Amino acid sequence: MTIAPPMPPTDARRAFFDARRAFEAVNLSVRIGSLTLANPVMPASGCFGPALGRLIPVAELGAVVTKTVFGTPRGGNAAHRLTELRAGMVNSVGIPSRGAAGYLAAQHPLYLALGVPVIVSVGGHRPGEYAPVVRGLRGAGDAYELNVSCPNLDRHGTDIGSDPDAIGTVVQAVRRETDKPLIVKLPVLVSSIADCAQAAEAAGADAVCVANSIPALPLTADTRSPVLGNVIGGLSGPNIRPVVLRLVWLAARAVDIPVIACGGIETADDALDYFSVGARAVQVGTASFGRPFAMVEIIRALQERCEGAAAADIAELIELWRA
Amino acid sequence: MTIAPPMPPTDARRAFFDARRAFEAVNLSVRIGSLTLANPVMPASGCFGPALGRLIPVAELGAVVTKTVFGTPRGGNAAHRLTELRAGMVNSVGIPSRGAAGYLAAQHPLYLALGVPVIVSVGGHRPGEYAPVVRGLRGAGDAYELNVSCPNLDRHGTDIGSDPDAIGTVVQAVRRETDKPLIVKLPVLVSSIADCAQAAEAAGADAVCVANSIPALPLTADTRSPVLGNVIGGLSGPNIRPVVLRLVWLAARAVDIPVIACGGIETADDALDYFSVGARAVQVGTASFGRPFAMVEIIRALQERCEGAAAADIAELIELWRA
Amino acid sequence: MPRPDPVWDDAAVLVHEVVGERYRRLVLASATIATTALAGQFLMITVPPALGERILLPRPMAIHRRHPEQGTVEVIYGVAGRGTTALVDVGVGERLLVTGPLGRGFEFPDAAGPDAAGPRPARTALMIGRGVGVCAIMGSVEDAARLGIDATVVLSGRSRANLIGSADCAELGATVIPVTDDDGSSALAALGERLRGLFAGAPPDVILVCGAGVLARLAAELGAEWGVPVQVSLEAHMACGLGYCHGCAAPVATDPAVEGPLVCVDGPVFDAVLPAG
Amino acid sequence: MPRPDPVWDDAAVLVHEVVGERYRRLVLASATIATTALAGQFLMITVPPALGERILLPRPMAIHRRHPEQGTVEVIYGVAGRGTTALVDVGVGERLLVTGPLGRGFEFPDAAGPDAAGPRPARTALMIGRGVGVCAIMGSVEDAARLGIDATVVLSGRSRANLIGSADCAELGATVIPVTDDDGSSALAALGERLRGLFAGAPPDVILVCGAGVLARLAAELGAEWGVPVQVSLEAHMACGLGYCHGCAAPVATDPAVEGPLVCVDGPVFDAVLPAG
Ligand SMILES: Cc1cc2nc3c(=O)[nH]c(=O)nc-3n(C[C@H](O)[C@H](O)[C@H](O)COP(=O)(O)OP(=O)(O)OC[C@H]3O[C@@H](n4cnc5c(N)ncnc54)[C@H](O)[C@@H]3O)c2cc1C
Ligand SMILES: Cc1cc2nc3c(=O)[nH]c(=O)nc-3n(C[C@H](O)[C@H](O)[C@H](O)COP(=O)(O)OP(=O)(O)OC[C@H]3O[C@@H](n4cnc5c(N)ncnc54)[C@H](O)[C@@H]3O)c2cc1C
Ligand SMILES: Cc1cc2nc3c(=O)[nH]c(=O)nc-3n(C[C@H](O)[C@H](O)[C@H](O)COP(=O)(O)O)c2cc1C
Ligand SMILES: Cc1cc2nc3c(=O)[nH]c(=O)nc-3n(C[C@H](O)[C@H](O)[C@H](O)COP(=O)(O)O)c2cc1C
Ligand code: FES
Ligand code: FES
Repeated sequence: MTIAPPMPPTDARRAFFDARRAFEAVNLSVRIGSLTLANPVMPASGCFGPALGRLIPVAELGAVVTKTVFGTPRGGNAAHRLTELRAGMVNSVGIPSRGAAGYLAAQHPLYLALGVPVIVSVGGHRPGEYAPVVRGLRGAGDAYELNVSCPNLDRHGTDIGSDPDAIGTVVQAVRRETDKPLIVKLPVLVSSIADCAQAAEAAGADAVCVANSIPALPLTADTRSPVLGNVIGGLSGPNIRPVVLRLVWLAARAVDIPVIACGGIETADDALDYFSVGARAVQVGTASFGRPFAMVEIIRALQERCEGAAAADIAELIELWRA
Repeated sequence: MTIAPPMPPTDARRAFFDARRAFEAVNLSVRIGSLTLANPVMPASGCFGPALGRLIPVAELGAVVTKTVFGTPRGGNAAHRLTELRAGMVNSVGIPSRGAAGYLAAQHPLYLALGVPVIVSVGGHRPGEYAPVVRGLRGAGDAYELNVSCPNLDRHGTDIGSDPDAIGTVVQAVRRETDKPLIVKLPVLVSSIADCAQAAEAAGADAVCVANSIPALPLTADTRSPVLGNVIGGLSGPNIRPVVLRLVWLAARAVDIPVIACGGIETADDALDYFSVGARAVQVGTASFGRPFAMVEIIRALQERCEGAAAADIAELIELWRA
Repeated sequence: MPRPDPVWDDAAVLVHEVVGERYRRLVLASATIATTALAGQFLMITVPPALGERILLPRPMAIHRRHPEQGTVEVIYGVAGRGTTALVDVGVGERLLVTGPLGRGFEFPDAAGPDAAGPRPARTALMIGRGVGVCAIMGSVEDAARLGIDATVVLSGRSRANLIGSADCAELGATVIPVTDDDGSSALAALGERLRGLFAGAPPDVILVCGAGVLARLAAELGAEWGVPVQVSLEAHMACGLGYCHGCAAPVATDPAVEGPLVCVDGPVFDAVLPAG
Repeated sequence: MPRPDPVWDDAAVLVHEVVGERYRRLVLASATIATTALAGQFLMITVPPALGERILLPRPMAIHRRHPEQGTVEVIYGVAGRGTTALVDVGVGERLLVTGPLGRGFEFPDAAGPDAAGPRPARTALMIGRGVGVCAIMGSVEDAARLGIDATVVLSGRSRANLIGSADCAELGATVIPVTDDDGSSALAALGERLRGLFAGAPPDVILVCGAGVLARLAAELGAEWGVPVQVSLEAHMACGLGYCHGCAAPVATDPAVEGPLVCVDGPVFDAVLPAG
């Protein structure tokens, strides 16, 4: 009952695919521990899937990041799982997961086929839950991002990532499982982002990602009941950028390992804001929903900006403004 | 050289002053420790001054809150001290203060003349600095709001209010100076708002105010240099509301003392959102700049809502929705 | 049936007009989507950032009509919240970023030949739509016309002025049963009676429904009575539309360790069966 | 001079038009403000929340002209950032929330009679404005006309088409010295030379200046050479306009324990004196 044979992509999308060009004089590569990425732009965990490869040239990305994988299967939260407020989008997906084994069987092959480094996001609800997940991944993935912005069931009501000691415990345990680069993804609501980043560094992390979404409580306008099945969700999108920008600035001053910025990035300008306060790579989340090609646009624009300013890399571009 | 004699207020403002009416069947009063306020609406610290009495009927407010008073005179931060982003307004006034003595001499008489309870906001940069300010105020004021969202110079880079122990120290010390109601105003960026609120309650506070503005870093679009003289400022306004709403919800579940909500309130609906998650009073900050009469409008609208629903008070109004 | 690959396109807005009292109609130029979309599939429409209100999430919208010869698709939407309110400001001649076609659409039991156990190939179909839910089924009305399937379409709405799809059905030669709240004809019991009478002895081969939970329930009951398959199109809040954000899991009671089906890729069209008991 | 009490008003927008290449002119109906405002005072204009972009802070704007007989004031603004871009969408007939008149304005040394130590009463005045800074001084040009003070007004801008205030000065009988960037006449050295020549032997009794730091500096130098008082109107980011938010402290180097003057209540007009040394 197909109505007509599939047509070639329409002009807008095809033109975008065709627009890739080489920038010989520009080097956007970045090192995360032993891993070198061709450029510093990657998706934020939970905001990417191999399905996007049908819409954009994923091979242009610096890396891809998986949705957070937990050790055992989880169904995720009740509906609604997301909504949009003037302040931004709010999600409470609750991280459904098929567990490490399910990820390996059903999803990792799709990620591998994309042809760029795969960073597997790993979650847990107790500090002791992370290392077993990494073990269960049996070496799959080029790096691991430890999502510690999860409520710590051992310490009711606080996130693992808001407690420097718990961060240290998690990183040390995972370090014993793997030599691959470890990125610790920190929450926003912490008493001291510098303490948290330093705890990650001291325990052997190769980078920190700053930051996850900001916990929020959206209510319906009429009955003032919670919009989300889980009551609480994470606020993301451009309005959190000024808050995360400060956290990235503080983290970058506190540690020597790279800081990967994540929060409200929509354009190359937004990415450059983060680079200018010390970030070495960026993740794009919410922006990809409305504009699936946002990451690729950002990479191309960064290359063009460098080329236009005759800067060899982003650090030089930033120095040129400062001069 | 006056061009013409002053004229009576124009219609818009006069009509607003004249519009006050009594709501016999509605009781909006609220108790904060030993103090009873006629209604639960007051300004946020730093977003009010006696000068507003020339523009709005201040006597209709539940209370007024002063700008934070420090022990010794402070000049405040360098310009720019405020800006506006899409995410909200950002201020880094830096709390200029003439000290307790200067406040008593120059400002307290103007506050007293307003005819509503005066809550004096008190600040410090070390836990030990609060009690001396309260002592220096020599009993002036009907209650004290302890602004603990200040960097703790004893513990570099973290706010006093993000450390439950420091909160306890501050409240206990101030409690020894005065029997008047004490409100502890908490920061947003804390690992556990419940722990902070409980620390305040346990140490003898009569209420907590949730919350202060969210630290942020605004950059200029062109050169990516900090807009604010102080680099960091506090983000306020409607976009922080969903984040603060969650904090108020958590705090109200954690303590028995009243929670005063503060964050992005512009309308009676916004206030009712906070009441519905457990707040017992509200403070209005940023909204007063654009609409000086916002607080008075909110009070009148709350009265009308209760009257319209034949509810004796706000608690009953909320029960009616839930039914 | 193999699903077409989704694309994104900067689709020119050819028509943007008020329909009835509460809706707007968009005609969008996108040759690929118009040519490949299956009945019941949907688009994600990004509200342009240039408009005053910044809308971050694209809005899922059913493809109401496909005009492959013109290379256009039609969408009809109701002005509900911030997203659709902002959409109103898009002018004719501007471009909208759309991604599609997406999801599993409606499928008639195969007319080419049944397998022994399956339902009989569709020769007649009952379609039920309410409000903008009518848009989800209109593609199937188009397919029915093309395939020579006899289509009876219940169009439900608040009032005559607010019924979507009458002209489309007339054009496509479908039998329309308009029911409205203002004269009581849309009431569930009345509608059930009427349909049972209408199809007494000769039930339709399939029922397709979209637009209100109670209508889906009625359709499932009729399907059980008549022994015919029922397909229902569901809604869920969505972010990606492609199955990776996990925002749209259907609110079906399940094992806490197992996620409900994703409305964007496992649906929006699902087989409707009455819960046992 | 006693300052008028500020009021707020829902001022009807009577005119909202493009001026030159880069500016817009607003005529607002507010009888109280029109009647009470002093030269050099300003308004806080709230950008209506109904417009797409939510603008939280009101924007300070000089009162360019006062028309007490019509009960109107004029404002001229440049479209700069989010606030003024949103303001463009306000239509004639809509209302703008304005608060004013605010701040300390320009004051001519008292024409009624000097005190022994003070400056001589003003009979002649030099006013210098650049860009929208012209608006801050236009009230003083009005006052000069009324008080019979001989006013020479330097209007500075990028080009002839972008000069504000020529027509106003003509109407008010002031002598205009237009200087622009495109012909080099606005260059600081050239302008200084010209003014020194023009006022050789007969310096003005007072200099009023607004619009660029370098012009204020030139005015202060001329004032020091001529021994006449200089007043300068400053800008600062503002929230309240009433002196309570402490957002607008002037960036003057001071003792860290002492706050600089607040531009909204201690200014925007300040006496300009050259820093010693
Ligand atoms: C598969 C599918 C097809 C649809 N087809 C149509 C159509 O043809 N015509 C039409 O008018 N509407 C359709 N909708 C619903 C449409 O997406 C929502 O009406 C619209 O998103 C809500 O309006 P808003 O954006 O103005 O609301 P807002 O208040 O701005 O929405 C806030 C958030 O809630 C989500 N949301 C709110 N209501 C709905 C809803 N009913 N369904 C899904 N998400 C919602 C929004 O997407 C957004 O994330 C469809 C929904 C789905 C899932
Ligand atoms: C006393 C006074 C009188 C003024 N009179 C005029 C006038 O007559 N015509 C006119 O066009 N402009 C005038 N301005 C400047 C006007 O307020 C700013 O141009 C305007 O606020 C900035 O434009 P925006 O809001 O579009 O910028 P945005 O980028 O939206 O501003 C961001 C923030 O910075 C502040 N800001 C940015 N630039 C300035 C500035 N130059 N001065 C003060 N705050 C600023 C804004 O108020 C806002 O808080 C005056 C300023 C002051 C202090
Ligand atoms: C729908 C959705 C799902 C998300 N899932 C995850 C997740 O599984 N793990 C994680 O670490 N972060 C998750 N996040 C947070 C994002 O990775 C990112 O930190 C956050 O959205 C802020 O970036 P943004 O403003 O660019 O979206 C999710 C965000 C969204 C919007
Ligand atoms: C200009 C300005 C000055 C402020 N000064 C203080 C202050 O002195 N003490 C304090 O506790 N909070 C201060 N705040 C924070 C407010 O009291 C309030 O907590 C915050 O603005 C959030 O509320 P809002 O969103 O309603 O503005 C200030 C806020 C602003 C905008
Ligand atoms: S909308 Fe993202 S998974 Fe369905
Ligand atoms: S603008 Fe608020 S003190 Fe000047």
